[in-house]
Amino acid sequence: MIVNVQFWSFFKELAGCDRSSFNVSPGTTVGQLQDLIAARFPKLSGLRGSTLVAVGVDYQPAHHVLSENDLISIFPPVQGG
Amino acid sequence: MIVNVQFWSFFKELAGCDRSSFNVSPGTTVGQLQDLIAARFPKLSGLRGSTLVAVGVDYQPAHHVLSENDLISIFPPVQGG
Amino acid sequence: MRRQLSIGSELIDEAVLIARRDASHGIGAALCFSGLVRGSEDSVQIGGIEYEAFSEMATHQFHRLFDELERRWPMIESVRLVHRVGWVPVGESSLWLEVLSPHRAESFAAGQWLIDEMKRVVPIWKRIQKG
Amino acid sequence: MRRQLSIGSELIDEAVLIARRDASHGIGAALCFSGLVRGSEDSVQIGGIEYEAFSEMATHQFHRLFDELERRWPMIESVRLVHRVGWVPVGESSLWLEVLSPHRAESFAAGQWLIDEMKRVVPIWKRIQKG
Repeated sequence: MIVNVQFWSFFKELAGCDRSSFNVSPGTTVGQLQDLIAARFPKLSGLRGSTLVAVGVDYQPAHHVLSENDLISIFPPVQGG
Repeated sequence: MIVNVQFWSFFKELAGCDRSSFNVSPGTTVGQLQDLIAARFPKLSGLRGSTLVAVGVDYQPAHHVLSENDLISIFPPVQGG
Repeated sequence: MRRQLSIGSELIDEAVLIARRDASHGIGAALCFSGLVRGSEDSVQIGGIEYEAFSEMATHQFHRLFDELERRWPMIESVRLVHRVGWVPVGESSLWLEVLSPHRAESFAAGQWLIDEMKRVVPIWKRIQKG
Repeated sequence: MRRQLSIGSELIDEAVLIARRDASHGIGAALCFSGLVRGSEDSVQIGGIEYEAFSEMATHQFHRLFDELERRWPMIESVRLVHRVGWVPVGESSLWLEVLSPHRAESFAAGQWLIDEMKRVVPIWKRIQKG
Protein backbone atom coordinates (compact mmCIF):
# COMPACT_ATOMS: atom_id res chain seq x y z
CA MET A 1 0.00 0.00 0.00
CA ILE A 2 1.12 3.60 -0.58
CA VAL A 3 1.72 6.07 2.23
CA ASN A 4 2.95 9.64 1.76
CA VAL A 5 5.56 11.36 3.89
CA GLN A 6 6.00 15.11 4.14
CA PHE A 7 8.92 16.93 5.76
CA TRP A 8 8.80 20.22 7.65
CA SER A 9 11.28 22.91 8.70
CA PHE A 10 14.95 22.03 8.11
CA PHE A 11 14.02 18.38 7.58
CA LYS A 12 13.05 19.49 4.05
CA GLU A 13 16.63 20.59 3.36
CA LEU A 14 18.05 17.44 4.92
CA ALA A 15 15.72 15.23 2.89
CA GLY A 16 16.24 17.34 -0.21
CA CYS A 17 12.51 17.27 -0.90
CA ASP A 18 9.13 18.20 0.62
CA ARG A 19 7.39 14.89 0.09
CA SER A 20 8.09 11.30 -0.68
CA SER A 21 5.95 8.18 -1.18
CA PHE A 22 6.60 4.73 0.23
CA ASN A 23 5.13 1.41 -0.80
CA VAL A 24 4.74 -0.53 2.44
CA SER A 25 3.06 -3.78 3.51
CA PRO A 26 -0.26 -3.61 5.35
CA GLY A 27 0.43 -3.62 9.11
CA THR A 28 3.50 -1.39 8.81
CA THR A 29 3.97 0.75 11.88
CA VAL A 30 5.25 4.32 12.28
CA GLY A 31 8.51 2.90 13.66
CA GLN A 32 8.98 0.61 10.65
CA LEU A 33 8.27 3.51 8.29
CA GLN A 34 10.92 5.54 10.11
CA ASP A 35 13.43 2.79 9.32
CA LEU A 36 12.53 3.11 5.63
CA ILE A 37 12.80 6.90 5.78
CA ALA A 38 16.23 6.67 7.45
CA ALA A 39 17.40 4.32 4.71
CA ARG A 40 16.21 6.60 1.90
CA PHE A 41 17.26 9.87 3.62
CA PRO A 42 20.43 9.14 5.62
CA LYS A 43 20.83 12.77 6.74
CA LEU A 44 17.62 12.38 8.79
CA SER A 45 18.67 9.14 10.47
CA GLY A 46 20.88 10.74 13.11
CA LEU A 47 18.04 13.02 14.23
CA ARG A 48 15.57 10.24 14.88
CA GLY A 49 15.71 10.73 18.66
CA SER A 50 14.34 14.25 18.35
CA THR A 51 12.03 13.64 15.39
CA LEU A 52 8.28 14.15 15.83
CA VAL A 53 5.85 12.07 13.80
CA ALA A 54 2.24 12.83 13.01
CA VAL A 55 -0.26 10.84 10.98
CA GLY A 56 -2.75 13.29 9.54
CA VAL A 57 -3.01 16.02 12.22
CA ASP A 58 -2.28 13.86 15.30
CA TYR A 59 0.98 12.73 16.83
CA GLN A 60 1.41 8.96 16.79
CA PRO A 61 3.80 6.65 18.63
CA ALA A 62 6.17 4.14 16.97
CA HIS A 63 3.74 1.23 17.38
CA HIS A 64 0.90 2.99 15.53
CA VAL A 65 -0.18 0.96 12.48
CA LEU A 66 -0.43 2.87 9.20
CA SER A 67 -3.31 2.76 6.72
CA GLU A 68 -3.34 3.13 2.96
CA ASN A 69 -2.90 6.73 1.77
CA ASP A 70 -1.94 8.00 5.23
CA LEU A 71 -0.09 11.32 5.18
CA ILE A 72 2.78 11.08 7.65
CA SER A 73 4.55 14.27 8.75
CA ILE A 74 8.13 14.17 9.95
CA PHE A 75 9.60 17.21 11.70
CA PRO A 76 12.02 18.55 14.31
CA PRO A 77 10.90 19.91 17.71
CA VAL A 78 8.39 22.74 17.31
CA GLN A 79 9.31 26.34 18.10
CA GLY A 80 6.17 28.45 18.02
CA GLY A 81 5.69 31.64 19.97
CA MET B 1 4.02 65.90 72.32
CA ILE B 2 1.26 65.88 69.69
CA VAL B 3 0.77 63.12 67.15
CA ASN B 4 -2.00 63.00 64.57
CA VAL B 5 -4.00 59.95 63.62
CA GLN B 6 -5.95 59.54 60.40
CA PHE B 7 -8.45 56.78 59.63
CA TRP B 8 -9.08 55.18 56.25
CA SER B 9 -11.87 53.15 54.64
CA PHE B 10 -14.62 51.99 57.04
CA PHE B 11 -12.43 52.85 60.01
CA LYS B 12 -13.58 56.45 59.37
CA GLU B 13 -17.21 55.42 59.99
CA LEU B 14 -16.27 53.37 63.03
CA ALA B 15 -14.24 56.23 64.48
CA GLY B 16 -16.86 58.76 63.47
CA CYS B 17 -14.14 61.09 62.16
CA ASP B 18 -11.28 61.25 59.66
CA ARG B 19 -8.60 62.51 62.01
CA SER B 20 -7.83 62.85 65.68
CA SER B 21 -4.90 64.26 67.69
CA PHE B 22 -3.28 62.66 70.72
CA ASN B 23 -1.01 64.24 73.31
CA VAL B 24 1.50 61.54 74.20
CA SER B 25 4.73 61.34 76.18
CA PRO B 26 8.02 61.20 74.29
CA GLY B 27 9.00 57.55 73.79
CA THR B 28 5.43 56.44 73.12
CA THR B 29 5.32 53.47 70.74
CA VAL B 30 2.85 52.57 68.00
CA GLY B 31 1.45 49.84 70.29
CA GLN B 32 0.90 52.28 73.15
CA LEU B 33 -0.81 54.74 70.80
CA GLN B 34 -3.10 51.92 69.65
CA ASP B 35 -4.16 51.46 73.30
CA LEU B 36 -5.08 55.16 73.43
CA ILE B 37 -6.95 54.93 70.10
CA ALA B 38 -8.89 51.88 71.35
CA ALA B 39 -9.87 53.76 74.51
CA ARG B 40 -11.09 56.81 72.61
CA PHE B 41 -12.73 54.84 69.74
CA PRO B 42 -14.10 51.62 71.23
CA LYS B 43 -15.62 50.44 67.92
CA LEU B 44 -12.07 50.07 66.54
CA SER B 45 -10.75 48.09 69.50
CA GLY B 46 -12.18 44.74 68.40
CA LEU B 47 -10.50 45.06 64.98
CA ARG B 48 -7.02 45.58 66.31
CA GLY B 49 -5.83 42.15 65.14
CA SER B 50 -6.47 43.08 61.51
CA THR B 51 -5.55 46.78 61.77
CA LEU B 52 -2.62 48.08 59.72
CA VAL B 53 -0.57 50.99 61.02
CA ALA B 54 1.63 53.35 59.05
CA VAL B 55 3.69 56.29 60.26
CA GLY B 56 3.98 58.71 57.37
CA VAL B 57 4.04 56.47 54.29
CA ASP B 58 5.68 53.40 55.85
CA TYR B 59 4.24 50.52 57.83
CA GLN B 60 5.58 50.34 61.37
CA PRO B 61 5.48 47.60 63.99
CA ALA B 62 4.09 47.98 67.55
CA HIS B 63 7.51 48.68 69.05
CA HIS B 64 8.22 51.64 66.74
CA VAL B 65 8.76 54.85 68.75
CA LEU B 66 6.77 57.90 67.64
CA SER B 67 8.10 61.41 67.09
CA GLU B 68 6.44 64.78 67.57
CA ASN B 69 3.97 65.65 64.80
CA ASP B 70 4.01 62.15 63.32
CA LEU B 71 1.03 61.36 61.12
CA ILE B 72 -0.16 57.86 61.96
CA SER B 73 -2.57 56.08 59.60
CA ILE B 74 -4.87 53.38 60.88
CA PHE B 75 -6.72 51.19 58.40
CA PRO B 76 -8.20 47.79 57.64
CA PRO B 77 -6.56 45.27 55.24
CA VAL B 78 -6.03 46.79 51.82
CA GLN B 79 -8.07 45.69 48.80
CA GLY B 80 -6.56 47.21 45.68
CA GLY B 81 -6.84 45.69 42.22
CA MET C 1 13.99 49.47 34.91
CA ARG C 2 11.59 52.07 33.57
CA ARG C 3 8.54 52.58 35.74
CA GLN C 4 5.35 54.43 35.16
CA LEU C 5 2.73 54.68 37.87
CA SER C 6 -0.61 56.40 37.71
CA ILE C 7 -3.25 56.50 40.45
CA GLY C 8 -6.20 58.58 39.31
CA SER C 9 -9.86 58.74 38.46
CA GLU C 10 -9.60 58.68 34.64
CA LEU C 11 -10.94 55.78 32.59
CA ILE C 12 -8.25 53.17 31.89
CA ASP C 13 -8.06 52.89 28.11
CA GLU C 14 -6.00 49.78 27.51
CA ALA C 15 -5.83 50.24 23.73
CA VAL C 16 -4.33 53.71 24.18
CA LEU C 17 -1.87 52.47 26.80
CA ILE C 18 -0.73 49.69 24.47
CA ALA C 19 -0.42 52.03 21.51
CA ARG C 20 2.02 54.06 23.66
CA ARG C 21 4.20 51.04 24.43
CA ASP C 22 7.89 51.74 24.12
CA ALA C 23 9.78 48.43 23.90
CA SER C 24 13.43 48.07 22.93
CA HIS C 25 14.59 45.33 20.59
CA GLY C 26 15.66 43.35 23.66
CA ILE C 27 12.05 42.75 24.63
CA GLY C 28 10.55 39.38 23.77
CA ALA C 29 7.61 39.36 26.19
CA ALA C 30 4.90 41.92 26.87
CA LEU C 31 2.49 40.86 29.58
CA CYS C 32 -0.62 42.93 30.30
CA PHE C 33 -3.17 42.36 32.98
CA SER C 34 -6.42 44.22 33.34
CA GLY C 35 -8.57 43.86 36.46
CA LEU C 36 -12.23 44.53 35.66
CA VAL C 37 -15.08 45.27 38.06
CA ARG C 38 -17.45 42.28 38.01
CA GLY C 39 -21.22 42.54 38.09
CA SER C 40 -21.56 40.75 41.40
CA GLU C 41 -19.68 40.50 44.68
CA ASP C 42 -20.50 37.65 47.06
CA SER C 43 -23.48 36.75 44.83
CA VAL C 44 -24.99 40.23 45.13
CA GLN C 45 -25.52 42.33 41.98
CA ILE C 46 -23.53 45.55 42.07
CA GLY C 47 -23.32 48.63 39.90
CA GLY C 48 -19.67 49.28 40.50
CA ILE C 49 -16.99 49.78 43.10
CA GLU C 50 -15.82 52.98 44.75
CA TYR C 51 -12.04 52.82 45.25
CA GLU C 52 -10.41 54.95 47.92
CA ALA C 53 -6.64 55.43 48.01
CA PHE C 54 -4.24 56.94 50.52
CA SER C 55 -2.42 58.25 47.47
CA GLU C 56 0.85 59.46 48.97
CA MET C 57 1.44 56.18 50.78
CA ALA C 58 0.14 54.11 47.85
CA THR C 59 2.66 55.79 45.53
CA HIS C 60 5.47 55.18 48.01
CA GLN C 61 4.51 51.54 48.52
CA PHE C 62 4.23 50.92 44.77
CA HIS C 63 7.74 52.31 44.28
CA ARG C 64 9.05 50.08 47.07
CA LEU C 65 7.51 47.12 45.22
CA PHE C 66 9.05 48.27 41.93
CA ASP C 67 12.45 48.43 43.70
CA GLU C 68 12.02 44.91 45.01
CA LEU C 69 10.76 43.66 41.64
CA GLU C 70 13.87 45.07 40.00
CA ARG C 71 16.07 43.26 42.53
CA ARG C 72 14.25 39.97 41.97
CA TRP C 73 14.03 40.20 38.16
CA PRO C 74 16.86 42.49 37.02
CA MET C 75 16.22 41.71 33.33
CA ILE C 76 12.79 43.37 33.32
CA GLU C 77 12.94 46.53 31.24
CA SER C 78 9.69 48.28 32.07
CA VAL C 79 6.70 48.19 34.40
CA ARG C 80 3.65 50.36 33.84
CA LEU C 81 0.83 50.29 36.38
CA VAL C 82 -2.40 52.25 36.45
CA HIS C 83 -4.83 52.04 39.37
CA ARG C 84 -8.11 53.82 38.99
CA VAL C 85 -9.71 55.39 42.07
CA GLY C 86 -13.15 56.82 42.71
CA TRP C 87 -16.17 55.24 41.08
CA VAL C 88 -15.49 52.38 38.64
CA PRO C 89 -18.63 50.97 36.98
CA VAL C 90 -19.07 47.24 36.32
CA GLY C 91 -17.18 46.10 33.22
CA GLU C 92 -14.53 48.81 33.45
CA SER C 93 -10.92 48.34 34.46
CA SER C 94 -9.73 49.31 37.95
CA LEU C 95 -6.17 48.06 37.44
CA TRP C 96 -3.90 47.79 34.46
CA LEU C 97 -0.40 46.40 34.50
CA GLU C 98 2.20 45.87 31.80
CA VAL C 99 5.55 44.11 32.22
CA LEU C 100 8.13 44.15 29.41
CA SER C 101 10.98 41.69 29.61
CA PRO C 102 13.33 39.71 27.38
CA HIS C 103 11.65 36.41 28.22
CA ARG C 104 8.19 35.20 29.06
CA ALA C 105 8.79 33.40 32.36
CA GLU C 106 9.91 36.46 34.31
CA SER C 107 7.12 38.64 32.90
CA PHE C 108 4.50 36.21 34.26
CA ALA C 109 6.30 35.69 37.57
CA ALA C 110 6.88 39.40 38.16
CA GLY C 111 3.35 40.36 37.12
CA GLN C 112 1.77 37.88 39.51
CA TRP C 113 4.12 38.82 42.31
CA LEU C 114 3.45 42.54 41.89
CA ILE C 115 -0.33 42.12 42.02
CA ASP C 116 -0.12 39.79 45.03
CA GLU C 117 2.12 42.25 46.88
CA MET C 118 -0.07 45.20 45.91
CA LYS C 119 -3.04 43.46 47.49
CA ARG C 120 -1.01 43.06 50.67
CA VAL C 121 0.57 46.47 51.15
CA VAL C 122 -0.76 49.23 48.88
CA PRO C 123 -3.38 51.29 50.79
CA ILE C 124 -6.34 51.20 48.43
CA TRP C 125 -9.79 50.07 49.55
CA LYS C 126 -13.05 49.11 47.88
CA ARG C 127 -16.56 50.16 48.71
CA ILE C 128 -19.15 48.03 46.91
CA GLN C 129 -22.13 49.94 45.51
CA LYS C 130 -25.33 47.97 45.04
CA GLY C 131 -26.61 47.96 41.44
CA MET D 1 -15.55 28.70 26.56
CA ARG D 2 -15.36 30.99 23.56
CA ARG D 3 -12.28 30.44 21.43
CA GLN D 4 -10.83 32.42 18.61
CA LEU D 5 -7.76 31.21 16.76
CA SER D 6 -5.96 32.87 13.92
CA ILE D 7 -2.82 31.64 12.18
CA GLY D 8 -1.88 34.00 9.39
CA SER D 9 0.62 36.42 7.95
CA GLU D 10 -1.11 39.70 8.90
CA LEU D 11 0.47 42.13 11.37
CA ILE D 12 -0.78 41.51 14.93
CA ASP D 13 -2.33 44.80 16.05
CA GLU D 14 -2.78 44.39 19.80
CA ALA D 15 -4.65 47.68 20.25
CA VAL D 16 -7.25 46.61 17.65
CA LEU D 17 -7.58 43.16 19.21
CA ILE D 18 -8.15 44.69 22.63
CA ALA D 19 -10.65 47.20 21.29
CA ARG D 20 -12.65 44.18 20.01
CA ARG D 21 -12.68 42.49 23.41
CA ASP D 22 -16.08 41.09 24.35
CA ALA D 23 -16.15 40.43 28.11
CA SER D 24 -19.28 39.62 30.10
CA HIS D 25 -19.91 41.16 33.52
CA GLY D 26 -18.63 37.94 35.08
CA ILE D 27 -15.09 38.69 33.93
CA GLY D 28 -12.71 40.14 36.52
CA ALA D 29 -9.40 39.32 34.84
CA ALA D 30 -8.14 39.95 31.33
CA LEU D 31 -4.64 38.64 30.72
CA CYS D 32 -2.83 39.42 27.47
CA PHE D 33 0.54 38.20 26.37
CA SER D 34 2.42 39.34 23.34
CA GLY D 35 5.54 37.58 22.14
CA LEU D 36 7.83 39.94 20.23
CA VAL D 37 10.71 39.11 17.91
CA ARG D 38 13.94 40.20 19.63
CA GLY D 39 16.86 41.85 17.87
CA SER D 40 19.29 39.05 18.63
CA GLU D 41 19.22 35.26 18.92
CA ASP D 42 22.14 33.51 20.63
CA SER D 43 23.99 36.86 20.71
CA VAL D 44 23.72 37.30 16.93
CA GLN D 45 21.93 40.34 15.49
CA ILE D 46 18.93 39.38 13.42
CA GLY D 47 16.48 41.23 11.23
CA GLY D 48 13.52 39.04 12.00
CA ILE D 49 12.22 35.50 12.07
CA GLU D 50 10.50 33.52 9.35
CA TYR D 51 7.78 31.34 10.89
CA GLU D 52 6.59 28.22 9.09
CA ALA D 53 3.43 26.44 10.18
CA PHE D 54 1.84 23.12 9.27
CA SER D 55 -1.43 25.02 9.48
CA GLU D 56 -3.97 22.22 9.41
CA MET D 57 -2.22 20.31 12.18
CA ALA D 58 -1.44 23.51 14.13
CA THR D 59 -5.13 24.43 14.13
CA HIS D 60 -6.08 20.93 15.28
CA GLN D 61 -3.45 20.91 18.03
CA PHE D 62 -4.46 24.37 19.25
CA HIS D 63 -8.08 23.21 19.54
CA ARG D 64 -6.98 20.11 21.47
CA LEU D 65 -5.16 22.45 23.86
CA PHE D 66 -8.23 24.68 24.16
CA ASP D 67 -10.29 21.56 25.00
CA GLU D 68 -7.82 20.58 27.69
CA LEU D 69 -7.61 24.15 29.02
CA GLU D 70 -11.38 24.19 29.36
CA ARG D 71 -11.28 20.92 31.32
CA ARG D 72 -8.57 22.25 33.63
CA TRP D 73 -10.03 25.74 34.15
CA PRO D 74 -13.78 25.48 33.49
CA MET D 75 -14.40 29.04 34.71
CA ILE D 76 -12.45 30.62 31.85
CA GLU D 77 -14.85 32.42 29.52
CA SER D 78 -12.73 33.18 26.49
CA VAL D 79 -9.38 32.46 24.88
CA ARG D 80 -8.17 34.35 21.83
CA LEU D 81 -4.88 33.39 20.23
CA VAL D 82 -3.16 34.79 17.15
CA HIS D 83 0.04 33.30 15.74
CA ARG D 84 1.69 35.13 12.91
CA VAL D 85 3.48 33.13 10.22
CA GLY D 86 5.82 34.14 7.44
CA TRP D 87 8.29 36.96 7.96
CA VAL D 88 8.06 38.79 11.31
CA PRO D 89 10.52 41.70 11.65
CA VAL D 90 12.30 42.48 14.92
CA GLY D 91 10.05 44.37 17.35
CA GLU D 92 6.81 42.96 15.96
CA SER D 93 4.58 40.41 17.62
CA SER D 94 4.60 36.78 16.51
CA LEU D 95 2.14 35.60 19.16
CA TRP D 96 -0.75 37.23 20.95
CA LEU D 97 -2.90 35.59 23.58
CA GLU D 98 -5.80 36.81 25.67
CA VAL D 99 -7.49 34.90 28.51
CA LEU D 100 -10.69 36.23 30.10
CA SER D 101 -11.75 34.74 33.41
CA PRO D 102 -13.61 35.64 36.58
CA HIS D 103 -10.42 35.65 38.67
CA ARG D 104 -6.80 36.47 38.15
CA ALA D 105 -5.12 33.25 39.30
CA GLU D 106 -6.62 31.01 36.63
CA SER D 107 -5.97 33.55 33.87
CA PHE D 108 -2.24 33.53 34.67
CA ALA D 109 -2.09 29.76 35.18
CA ALA D 110 -4.00 28.98 31.98
CA GLY D 111 -2.05 31.52 29.92
CA GLN D 112 1.29 30.10 30.99
CA TRP D 113 0.13 26.54 30.51
CA LEU D 114 -1.20 27.24 27.02
CA ILE D 115 2.04 28.84 25.83
CA ASP D 116 4.15 26.04 27.36
CA GLU D 117 2.00 23.39 25.68
CA MET D 118 1.99 25.28 22.38
CA LYS D 119 5.79 25.21 22.39
CA ARG D 120 5.64 21.46 22.91
CA VAL D 121 3.03 20.31 20.39
CA VAL D 122 1.92 22.96 17.87
CA PRO D 123 3.83 22.47 14.59
CA ILE D 124 5.28 25.91 13.96
CA TRP D 125 8.98 26.48 13.36
CA LYS D 126 11.35 29.43 13.24
CA ARG D 127 13.97 30.31 10.71
CA ILE D 128 16.28 33.05 11.95
CA GLN D 129 17.19 35.68 9.35
CA LYS D 130 20.42 37.59 9.91
CA GLY D 131 19.96 41.37 10.16
